[in-house]
Amino acid sequence: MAERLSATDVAAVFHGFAQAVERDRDLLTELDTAVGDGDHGTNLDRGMRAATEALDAAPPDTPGAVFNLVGRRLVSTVGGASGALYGTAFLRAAKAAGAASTLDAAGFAAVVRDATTGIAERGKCAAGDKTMYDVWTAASAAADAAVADGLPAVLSAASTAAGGAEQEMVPWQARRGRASYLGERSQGHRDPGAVSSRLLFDCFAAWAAT
Amino acid sequence: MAERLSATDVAAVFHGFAQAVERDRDLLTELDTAVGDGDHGTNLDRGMRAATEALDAAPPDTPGAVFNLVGRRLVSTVGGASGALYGTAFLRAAKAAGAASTLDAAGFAAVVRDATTGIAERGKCAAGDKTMYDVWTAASAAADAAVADGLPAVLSAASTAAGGAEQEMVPWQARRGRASYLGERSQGHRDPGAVSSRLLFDCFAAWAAT
Amino acid sequence: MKRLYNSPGTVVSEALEGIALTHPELLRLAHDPTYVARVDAPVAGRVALVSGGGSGHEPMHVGFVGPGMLSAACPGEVFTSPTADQVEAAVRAVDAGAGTVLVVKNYSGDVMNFEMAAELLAADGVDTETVLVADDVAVEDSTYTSGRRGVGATVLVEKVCGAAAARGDSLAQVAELGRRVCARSRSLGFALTAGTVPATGRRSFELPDDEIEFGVGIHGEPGRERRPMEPVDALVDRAMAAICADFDPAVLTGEVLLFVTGLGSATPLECSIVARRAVQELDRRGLRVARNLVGSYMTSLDMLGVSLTVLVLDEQLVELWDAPVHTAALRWGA
Amino acid sequence: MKRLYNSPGTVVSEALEGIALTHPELLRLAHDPTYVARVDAPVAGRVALVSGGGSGHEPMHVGFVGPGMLSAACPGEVFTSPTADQVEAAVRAVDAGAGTVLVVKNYSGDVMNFEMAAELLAADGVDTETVLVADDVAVEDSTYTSGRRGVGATVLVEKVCGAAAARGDSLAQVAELGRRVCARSRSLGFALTAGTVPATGRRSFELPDDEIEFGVGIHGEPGRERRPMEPVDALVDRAMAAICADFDPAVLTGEVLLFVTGLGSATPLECSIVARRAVQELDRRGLRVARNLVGSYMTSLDMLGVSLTVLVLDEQLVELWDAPVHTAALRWGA
Ligand SMILES: Nc1ncnc2c1ncn2[C@@H]1O[C@H](COP(=O)(O)OP(=O)(O)O)[C@@H](O)[C@H]1O
Ligand SMILES: Nc1ncnc2c1ncn2[C@@H]1O[C@H](COP(=O)(O)OP(=O)(O)O)[C@@H](O)[C@H]1O
Ligand SMILES: [Mg+2]
Ligand SMILES: [Mg+2]
Ligand SMILES: [Mg+2]
Ligand SMILES: [Mg+2]
Repeated sequence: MAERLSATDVAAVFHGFAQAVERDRDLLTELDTAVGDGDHGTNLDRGMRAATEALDAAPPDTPGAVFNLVGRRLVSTVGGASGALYGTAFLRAAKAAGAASTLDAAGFAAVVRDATTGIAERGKCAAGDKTMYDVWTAASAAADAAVADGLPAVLSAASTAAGGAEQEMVPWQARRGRASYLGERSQGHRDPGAVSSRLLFDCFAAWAAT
Repeated sequence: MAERLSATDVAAVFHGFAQAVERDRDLLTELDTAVGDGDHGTNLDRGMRAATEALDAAPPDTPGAVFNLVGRRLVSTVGGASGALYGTAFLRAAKAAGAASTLDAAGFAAVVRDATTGIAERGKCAAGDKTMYDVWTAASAAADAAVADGLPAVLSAASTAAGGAEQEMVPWQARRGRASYLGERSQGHRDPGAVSSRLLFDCFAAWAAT
Repeated sequence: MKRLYNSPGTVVSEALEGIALTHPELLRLAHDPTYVARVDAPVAGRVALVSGGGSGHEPMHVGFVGPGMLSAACPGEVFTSPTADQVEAAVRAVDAGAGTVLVVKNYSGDVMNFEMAAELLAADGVDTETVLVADDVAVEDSTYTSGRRGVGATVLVEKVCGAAAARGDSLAQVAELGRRVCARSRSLGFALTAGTVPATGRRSFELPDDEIEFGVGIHGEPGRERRPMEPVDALVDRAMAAICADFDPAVLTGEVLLFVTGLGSATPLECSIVARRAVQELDRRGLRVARNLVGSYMTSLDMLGVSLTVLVLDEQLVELWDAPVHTAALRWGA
Repeated sequence: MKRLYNSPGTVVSEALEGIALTHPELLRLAHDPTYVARVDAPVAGRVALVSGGGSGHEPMHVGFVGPGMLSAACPGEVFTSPTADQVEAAVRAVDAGAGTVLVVKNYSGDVMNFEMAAELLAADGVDTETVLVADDVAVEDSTYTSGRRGVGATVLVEKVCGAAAARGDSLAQVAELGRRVCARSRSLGFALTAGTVPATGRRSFELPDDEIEFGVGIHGEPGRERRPMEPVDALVDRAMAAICADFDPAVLTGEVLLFVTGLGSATPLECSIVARRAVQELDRRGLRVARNLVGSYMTSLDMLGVSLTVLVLDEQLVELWDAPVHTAALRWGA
């Protein structure tokens, strides 16, 4: 199993994420219809199409450059909360990845950590607000804890933690984003941004598993 | 059987007509929904309520004055084609009835004849256009033909002819009023104004039968 | 069906109260009989302009009362023309001695009630001229029909005649300009759903999800033709073809005014999408859209649909169109 | 559900083309990124005013671009805030060196994208000030929520700030006036049906025939409370009670501006019926409705409902409200 993510690897993961978003677009929109405005699937699908097109047109040669290109395309094409949040996350990830030609376990964990901080700052959100941030913090903590076990373990731990967090949040009351307008009526619903974030970590884990 | 209609008699017939319109309001509106704008029942009900209220408030003492009051109230409260047509018809009827204290067979036939002419002039309509006018001409012709047989025969003949005309018209294509916009699609529908006119002649016949 | 009413019977009277309460500087609401007049009417030395019709078409006509447009409007019950009394009283209230032009949409009820009012006024020495609007190409105009319905051109007639009256044109001149607008205007509408009549709480007609009514009127009458649903561009092209085919080709050249009105539930997004295609289609036919009006100005309760009107302009019509107007629904230059 | 579209994906772009085609003398449509600007921007020596938000709320914001109101508007996809790129490009196009006020409705997406744009502009020496509109009393304003949503007050902020910018106020002054309007405005909306989202062709939420959503937003979010249907006067009273209760009693005196906006499918009849009761209710509370705006100015696709806004006036706000404005959707004095 590969111990390092190259630019091509990260681009492949984003292609996988774009496919997953296209496949689950209606589910994401459905979840957002229940607690928000019914556009999360369409938003992310539009953005990830643009991002993968850009990756194909001019394949970047470092993981950092891949994150940067994806972040920029999302900022330009998505709009909404998720455009700003995913955009900020990946731009921060790009900074954390720097000019390195590959990412190892520690590098990946650092990338996730900075991306997570970016989401918190951009969204002015905290743990427990029932947003994508809860999935990212869970994934980041799990990645940090698994660094000693190598990259595949980090990716698998992040994905497991993301899935667990996404499920755990369901009964909570949302305190940020549109779902918060519902007050108690947001309880019992899955958060769309949490579900799409979980998909992303699944795609990283799937890469490690092949 | 009474051979003469007094002011009280004519007022009683209009009370009966008001009740019939209230009872069949939804039917009339339904018919008008199919070929027009769905207000004939409401229109006539509003007008006849106002007319009977006025008759009760200050009972007129000649048949002519009854027709005049009803005509005026309809002109003021109904609007639409039927407000102008029934209004004109009853105002012409009033003129034909003059100051006479009662109407006999010939008097009634003359009243219907002038009212019918009023409808034709106001509506710029002719026989066969599939409007209330077809019912009135049929009733008027039948009344004229029965004058020698006395008032009850006149009223009963007018009502029978009105009913026959209203049925006979159903397959025709409308050439005046809103139903004419439908072109061939107006065929097979009952004309709302024809149905309400038929109700009126039925009320006169009902008075004669009691 | 749920609507924002208190009761079906009070829809018109309460709405009129609301309009009067929110435009006290512009409008005066009279009761028994009901009409809405400019607060400053009669305007000395000026021809008056009165229109009216059934309610359910708002903002037409009450929304067009004010300087540069109508002197008064007579609202009937929903989809029911006003009574002759209303028209007579409105004219008496706003006529300044220079006569009054009556703008009448060609429906049996409207025609007859305005005619009765005109007869009563004439008997009393009040001069009126009637401009009959009959622009709907969906209806055959023959001796075997009541003639074409009056639809979108009504708004254009009211604007042009209002401007002519404001600048001091005579009764005959104002009426003549109104007839000129009528002669140079054609309209057609289509709808995906009918409006919901307050009295019954039901839609006037029901359409399956893949059908539309083409050539609808504004009173819940079904159209001349039921057609399969198509993308809106195709419907606009179809309407434009019918409109343009109906003009004398010698008239249909140069500059035109395009009027797109939503019929009730068409959103501004939808009206703009329709306007886009209509402008492109007119352009393709070598006509320049020199003026336009896009929005829900003449409606049919909550009908989902649009009506398109093309008016062939000339210099004078452009000048009168551009003249200042200050009404609740149309305002510029004032 | 049938709508007047060609395809869900082209709704916004085609509508913008339509608006640009029908208002060439007023507006300029820019692509990649998309924004709509006044043709005469930048206006030398004047503070610029830029707003934007998801589409589906027309005429807001594009319909408010023009002299006396917005310098530019950034329309996002339906119900999706614009991207930071759009905002950045729009500001660069209209900023005249005197800085730009950003009018931002308080939704996570809008706030974040405008904030990203402001950061990029600041890095480049372009000054911006943000006015955050958060007037919806249906939403609790606490550290445990994203705060109140921005609804009707947005239109009032844009009018007042636009007038202030036009008369030459500084960046800080224009922003301060916008914040003043926010502080003195409260809104609440209710809906009988949700709007139909183009992407899904379905209503955002379904309501039984005897229920309504009270305290709805404008993005198809359900309201705070599902209530039994009532006559509209009762609903207006309920909304007014919530609005008035939320004001500091010391502020809520004297003259107010009442803004009634239909949310999409409310007919002008319905808006007037709502306005009637709202004026009566305010009157009953000893408040004088000195100014009002009634119509469908801020919508939520074809939602059937209304939103009410009360702004407590002062002399300066009245003057700025009355100042000339010339936009596609709001026009007076020009
Ligand atoms: N302030 C916030 N902080 C963190 N995450 C947020 C915030 N607001 C929204 N989100 C996330 O964004 C998701 C919604 O994304 P999307 O539907 O695309 O944007 P919008 O809410 O603007 O329509 C939510 O499910 C939530 O996870
Ligand atoms: N020009 C006309 N001549 C004679 N009768 C007419 C004419 N136009 C309409 N009608 C009659 O009026 C009836 C419709 O009345 P009503 O529905 O109350 O008025 P409106 O058509 O104005 O809504 C029709 O059924 C028809 O009998
Ligand atoms: Mg969303
Ligand atoms: Mg009718
Ligand atoms: Mg009628
Ligand atoms: Mg959104």
